[in-house]
Amino acid sequence: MIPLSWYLIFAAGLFSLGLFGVLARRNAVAILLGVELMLNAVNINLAAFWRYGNVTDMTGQVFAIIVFAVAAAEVAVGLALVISVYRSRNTVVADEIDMLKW
Amino acid sequence: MDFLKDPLKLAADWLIGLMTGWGMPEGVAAGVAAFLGIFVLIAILMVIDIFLVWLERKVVARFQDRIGPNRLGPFGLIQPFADIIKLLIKEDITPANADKVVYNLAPMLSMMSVLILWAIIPLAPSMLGVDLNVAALYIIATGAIGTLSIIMAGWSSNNKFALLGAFRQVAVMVSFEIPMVASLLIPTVLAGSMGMNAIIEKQDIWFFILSPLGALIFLIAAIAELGRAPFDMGEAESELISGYNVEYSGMKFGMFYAGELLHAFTFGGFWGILFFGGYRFFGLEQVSPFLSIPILLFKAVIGYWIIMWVKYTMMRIRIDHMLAFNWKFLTPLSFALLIVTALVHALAKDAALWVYGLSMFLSNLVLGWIVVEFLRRYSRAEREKVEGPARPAMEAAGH
Amino acid sequence: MTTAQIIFLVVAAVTLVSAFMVVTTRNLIHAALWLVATLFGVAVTYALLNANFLAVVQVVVYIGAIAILFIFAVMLTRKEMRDQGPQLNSAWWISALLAVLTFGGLVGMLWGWKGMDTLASEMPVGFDSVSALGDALISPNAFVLPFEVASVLLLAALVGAVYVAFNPRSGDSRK
Amino acid sequence: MNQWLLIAFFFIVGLIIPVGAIGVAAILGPKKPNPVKQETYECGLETVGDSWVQFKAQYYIFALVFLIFDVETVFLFPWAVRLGQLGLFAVIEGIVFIAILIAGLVYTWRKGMLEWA
Amino acid sequence: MTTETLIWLIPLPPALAFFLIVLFTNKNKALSHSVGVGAAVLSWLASMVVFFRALGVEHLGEHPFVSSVNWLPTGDTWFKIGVAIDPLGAAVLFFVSITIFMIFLYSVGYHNFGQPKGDHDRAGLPPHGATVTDEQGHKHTVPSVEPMYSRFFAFLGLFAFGMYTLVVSDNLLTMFVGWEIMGLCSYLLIGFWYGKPSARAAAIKAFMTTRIGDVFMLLGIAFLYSATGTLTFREIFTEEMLQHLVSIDPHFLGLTGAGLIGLLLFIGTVGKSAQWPLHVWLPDAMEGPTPVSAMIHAATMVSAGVYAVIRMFPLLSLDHNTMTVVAFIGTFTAIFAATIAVAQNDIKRVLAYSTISQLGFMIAALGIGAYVAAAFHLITHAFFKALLFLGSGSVIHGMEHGVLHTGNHSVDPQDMFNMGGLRKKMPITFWTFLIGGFALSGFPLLTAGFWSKDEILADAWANGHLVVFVTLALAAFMTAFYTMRQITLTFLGEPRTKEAEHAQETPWTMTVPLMVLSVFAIGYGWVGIPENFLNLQLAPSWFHEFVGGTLAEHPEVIPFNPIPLIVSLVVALGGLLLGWLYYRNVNSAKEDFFQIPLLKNKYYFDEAYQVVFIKPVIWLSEVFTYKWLDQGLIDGILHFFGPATGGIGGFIRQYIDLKVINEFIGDGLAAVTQETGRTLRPIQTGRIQQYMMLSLVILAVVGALLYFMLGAGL
Repeated sequence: MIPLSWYLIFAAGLFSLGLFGVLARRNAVAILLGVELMLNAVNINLAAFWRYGNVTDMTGQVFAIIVFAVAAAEVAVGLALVISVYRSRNTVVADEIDMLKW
Repeated sequence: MDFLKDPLKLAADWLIGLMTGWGMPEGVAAGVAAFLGIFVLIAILMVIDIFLVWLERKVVARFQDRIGPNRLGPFGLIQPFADIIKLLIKEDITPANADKVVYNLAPMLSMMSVLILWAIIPLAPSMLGVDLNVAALYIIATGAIGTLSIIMAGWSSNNKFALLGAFRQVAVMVSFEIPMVASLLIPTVLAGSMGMNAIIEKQDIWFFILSPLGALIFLIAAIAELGRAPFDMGEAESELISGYNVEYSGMKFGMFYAGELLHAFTFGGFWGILFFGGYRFFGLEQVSPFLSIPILLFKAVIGYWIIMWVKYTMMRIRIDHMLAFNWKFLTPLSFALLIVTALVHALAKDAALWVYGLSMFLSNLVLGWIVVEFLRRYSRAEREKVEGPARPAMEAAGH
Repeated sequence: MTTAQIIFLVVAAVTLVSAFMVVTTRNLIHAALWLVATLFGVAVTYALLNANFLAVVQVVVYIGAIAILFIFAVMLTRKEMRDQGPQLNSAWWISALLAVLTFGGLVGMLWGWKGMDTLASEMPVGFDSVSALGDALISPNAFVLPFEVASVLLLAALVGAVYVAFNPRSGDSRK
Repeated sequence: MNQWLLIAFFFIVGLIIPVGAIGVAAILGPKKPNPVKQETYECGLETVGDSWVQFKAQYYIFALVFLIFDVETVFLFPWAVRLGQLGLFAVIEGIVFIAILIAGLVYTWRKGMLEWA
Repeated sequence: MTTETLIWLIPLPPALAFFLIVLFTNKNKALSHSVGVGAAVLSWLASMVVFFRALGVEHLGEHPFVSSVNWLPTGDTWFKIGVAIDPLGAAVLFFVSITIFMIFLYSVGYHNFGQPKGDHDRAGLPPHGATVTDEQGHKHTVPSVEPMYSRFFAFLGLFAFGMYTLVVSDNLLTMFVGWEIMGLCSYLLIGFWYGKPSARAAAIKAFMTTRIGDVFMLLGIAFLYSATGTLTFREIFTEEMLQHLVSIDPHFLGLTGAGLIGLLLFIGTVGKSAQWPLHVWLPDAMEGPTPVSAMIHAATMVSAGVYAVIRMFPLLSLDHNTMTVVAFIGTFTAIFAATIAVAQNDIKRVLAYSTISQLGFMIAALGIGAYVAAAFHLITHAFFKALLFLGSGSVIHGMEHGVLHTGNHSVDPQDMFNMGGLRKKMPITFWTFLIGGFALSGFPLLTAGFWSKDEILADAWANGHLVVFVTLALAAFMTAFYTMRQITLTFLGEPRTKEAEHAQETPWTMTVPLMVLSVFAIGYGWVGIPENFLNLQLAPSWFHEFVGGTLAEHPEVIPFNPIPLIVSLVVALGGLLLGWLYYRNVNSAKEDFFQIPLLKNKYYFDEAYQVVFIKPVIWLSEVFTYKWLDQGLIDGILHFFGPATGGIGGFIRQYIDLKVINEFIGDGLAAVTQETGRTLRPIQTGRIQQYMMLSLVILAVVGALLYFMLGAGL
């Protein structure tokens, strides 16, 4: 059978790839992609801990669903922001969106 | 283990016995047997698909008061096979600087999304692909994959019209998915489970009787989901030269076309399962799988007939009307219906069966009447806006 | 190595590769599509974990809605369809280092954790995870509040996104 | 586990059929590509402008609303499943849940975001 | 009205008079003096009633009129004060009431009541006469009325109240209260004409010297109270109490307890009755108006001192050393004062010194145990000394008439060498003054002075105090000599100056008291004639019987001895004769042999005291405490602190506030923060990915830190 560690390591790998995507990509939308990857990694962990814990205690799955909702909300708002920035600044490159620079 | 009762089990045991004989371990043998079973099922489906092509062209002709294909074979039965052979040997042209990988992947996905639907369709009480307890959502999942294939097709063929057509089609499909999901929720509420088998078992009274409005909404949403008839924004020949599959030719186009037909047929089947009791026909299904399968297919054909009927009689609706219809009418209605059914169900589920059935039916009737009344007032307001208050004037004129 | 382990390794490999592709491909649409592939891989992992509901929801929500949203967003925010210039920003190697560091840190911590090698317990017979989930979400003494709050969250997201993206004041929403 | 294995088989078979068909067609069909043939089809006219034309914002709106309602339905399914057992209180919870989101729909409707043009 | 309540009421009228005058009637002169004199009359009547009742009581000494009341709660017992009249008290009360009444009457005339207001008289200066135009338009100056007329009577009233309380009180405390009131009044009355600087100095001098004596007296009272727990005479003079006092050993000069208390009280009397060391204030006290000098410095106040010693005689007699000290001081003062009196020119100063020497006689008598003689001499002296002083007052008043008449204010109306031949101008004054003089010098058989002085000499002789006898006889001789000198210079011979020619007799209000007092000066002597005088049993020596009763054991009568009698006769007559013979033809100070500078300047005692006491004290207060201590030390410290704190403050401001806080911390900090701000600013690049990277790095670092710090427990 598959030990829990495999899932956790797999999730960690996915998480770090997502992290790399977030930190390295120039395009704001790509950053959001990275964030999505990270959220999925978290979800895998939750499901794994549900499965390898007391299965009747559905907390893990409930958390996973809530993460779904949050991820959906996050993407919606994130992309809306990027689009509105694009429409007013005509750029999506993260480095150029530095209006908050001091 | 009478053959009539459970032919599939018999065949499977026979096969597994054969393979274990060949020295294959038990697990693997079971796996291979299952695989073969599925392959056979899909093959039968493809055959049905081909037959459907014929059926489609015949029925359309009949609607349009013409004969339809009758040259090849009796009543033109061989016509579809000729088409397929034509498609096979036709050169398929890949447009310049199209995105090769995505371009080729799109048709496969669209066909696959339809085929995997049959995994959860219960052919007989004991004979079904997979008794998944999240079957209802599975339908929507496959729908999502279908949407994705359309986008990929539209975007990869590097054609303005393909892209526009694809995205319009996606917009429509996406919008109508909400009412469909809501209407799917109603049988789940009534049956208390998402599994298809459970829904069928619960249908002592056909769900169509309990919530006719839900069935209606499901049908409309399904038609829109398929991108057919009144909602076929995708391959609106006149405006967008058949939308996303404009750049496709040959077998890839065949895949799209066949996929679409099969998809319609599948949804006809689902309509039957969800609202007309699936393979149940007053206890006939218990006799043997061989009886339940024809019942199911019969209901599926009826559903498919209605879809075709709607397709070839209704005219295409403008896209903004379509979307407005969905978001401003269908979605609120479906959720209202969901709330009403949930309420009535919660209140009356312990009552006697006929009380339960009657109350559900009446609630749907009342909701339907309200909706119709609301529509009539809305349309009169619209007409006055366009024609001005002519009509009452005429009545006043004693006409 | 049982079949499940093999399947898991294959699926994990496929998902990680597609995740890597998501992060590195130049063409954003490709990135989105690779994301779909990763999401599908994650769905399969859920299936392996017998979380039926999660698997299907993953497909429905992520692939059905979020991926499409991404593609639409990408479409909306590109003057020309083709991308120019490098997709990775200048300091990509630091982020690479950090990512590896994080991965190493996480694995290191996990390694020390004694619960690492627990095996999956047998699924109880007749246990319907969906109805159990339903109970957990709905029954008053469980997670009913997060259930309601989730709706508020979605409402907020909807109103926020609509307002931010297409408020007549901030540029022409019809463009 | 075996449920999902069957579904995996379905996926595999589902892919084999179209791939097989297209593969056979690719094998059988002639391959004589030439620039004219491969031009994008615009009812025979020369292609005008770029193929990736600027996009209408409406698509994003519909996708957005669809996403929110999709997630909502995801939440509603467990509710629907357990509705029978938990009685009136569960129904009221669901109703509140749906009402809040309908409010969102009404907001978008009033904002005029649902019009297509 | 029982006698006791009457005794309580005796001191009250003068006190009431004082308050009435001060508060209400000081504007109206006639009203004020009538109030004053009325009060004096009332007290006098009350005293007479009490006196005659006391005479009527058999053995008054055993059961005198006594009434006491609880005054101060001292723990569980009460401190009692009260009044008591025993034979001594009665006798003293008799002469005190008469003299006070006479002086009140005399003052009315002395302050020219009824005369016009002075032209430019100012309050605080003696009146300088007023110019009046009579019907013929002649302008001539007339003595003007005293501007502070009612104020004088108020003070007299207060003084009378003090004297009466002293006499009637049955305990030391109220006696001391009366004692102090009289001290105050002497200050006020001596300094009555506060305009004159000499009057002011004299008042202060009088007050300070008596004050020194009073301090010791207070010590004595305190010691007595602590030893016996009570101050009432009756309780002290019981046998066992006295033994108890004797038994106490205060380890002081080998005196017994009683002795020490007696000595301390005696020092109080020395101050009050101007005995030798503390006599300097009495001559200067003549600055005050003559009735004051008469009353205070002849009759009442100074005799109060002697009365106190007589009252405390039973306590003193217990200790031999104290008696010898008293005797020595008495005799020495007598001879000493007499020698100075001879060289004085001012008519009042001669009398002042004669008072001092006569008091010396009494103290000496007490010193040698002659209790009754001392008391007898005290009373007789009061009468004739009051007479002499009032007589000199009327002489000065007459001379002022002359000065005003001639307008030559440089002539001093009090200098005897400016007078002469006044017997024709002022016959009544001359005769009364003559009687007084003979009484003072002890003219044999006739005058009271003779009997009392002879008693003392007889006692001295009888008890074998030869040294005391001889000095007292010599003093008596000199007294007679300077008395005769005074009489001849002022009255006999021819007027030496024009003012003397114009001197006029004083009005009746002044001459009547003189006549009354002269009657007593003679009559009172016969009361004390000893029974065994010349063994003729002339009179039953009432005085001896009566006053002797106050002592527990009756003093025995001394046998008659001719020698002291003869000596006193020789001394008295010789002094008078010589005085007259020598001074008949002496017309100016230069011719007077006895103007020896030593004597004239009072043995330079004033200068000595000035140098020995006053200068050091002044130096002590002025230079030492003020200059060094106050200004030098304290101000120094403050002056040190002032600038020091200023310096410190400056330092702090300069180096700490400005440098450290403003520059280093204030600006420095600001600069640092600005610098850090500037350095940290670039971090906020606006690029979101850099933020993420930064946070991740920090997360990693902190994570690692925590991990290692908390140990591998994770």
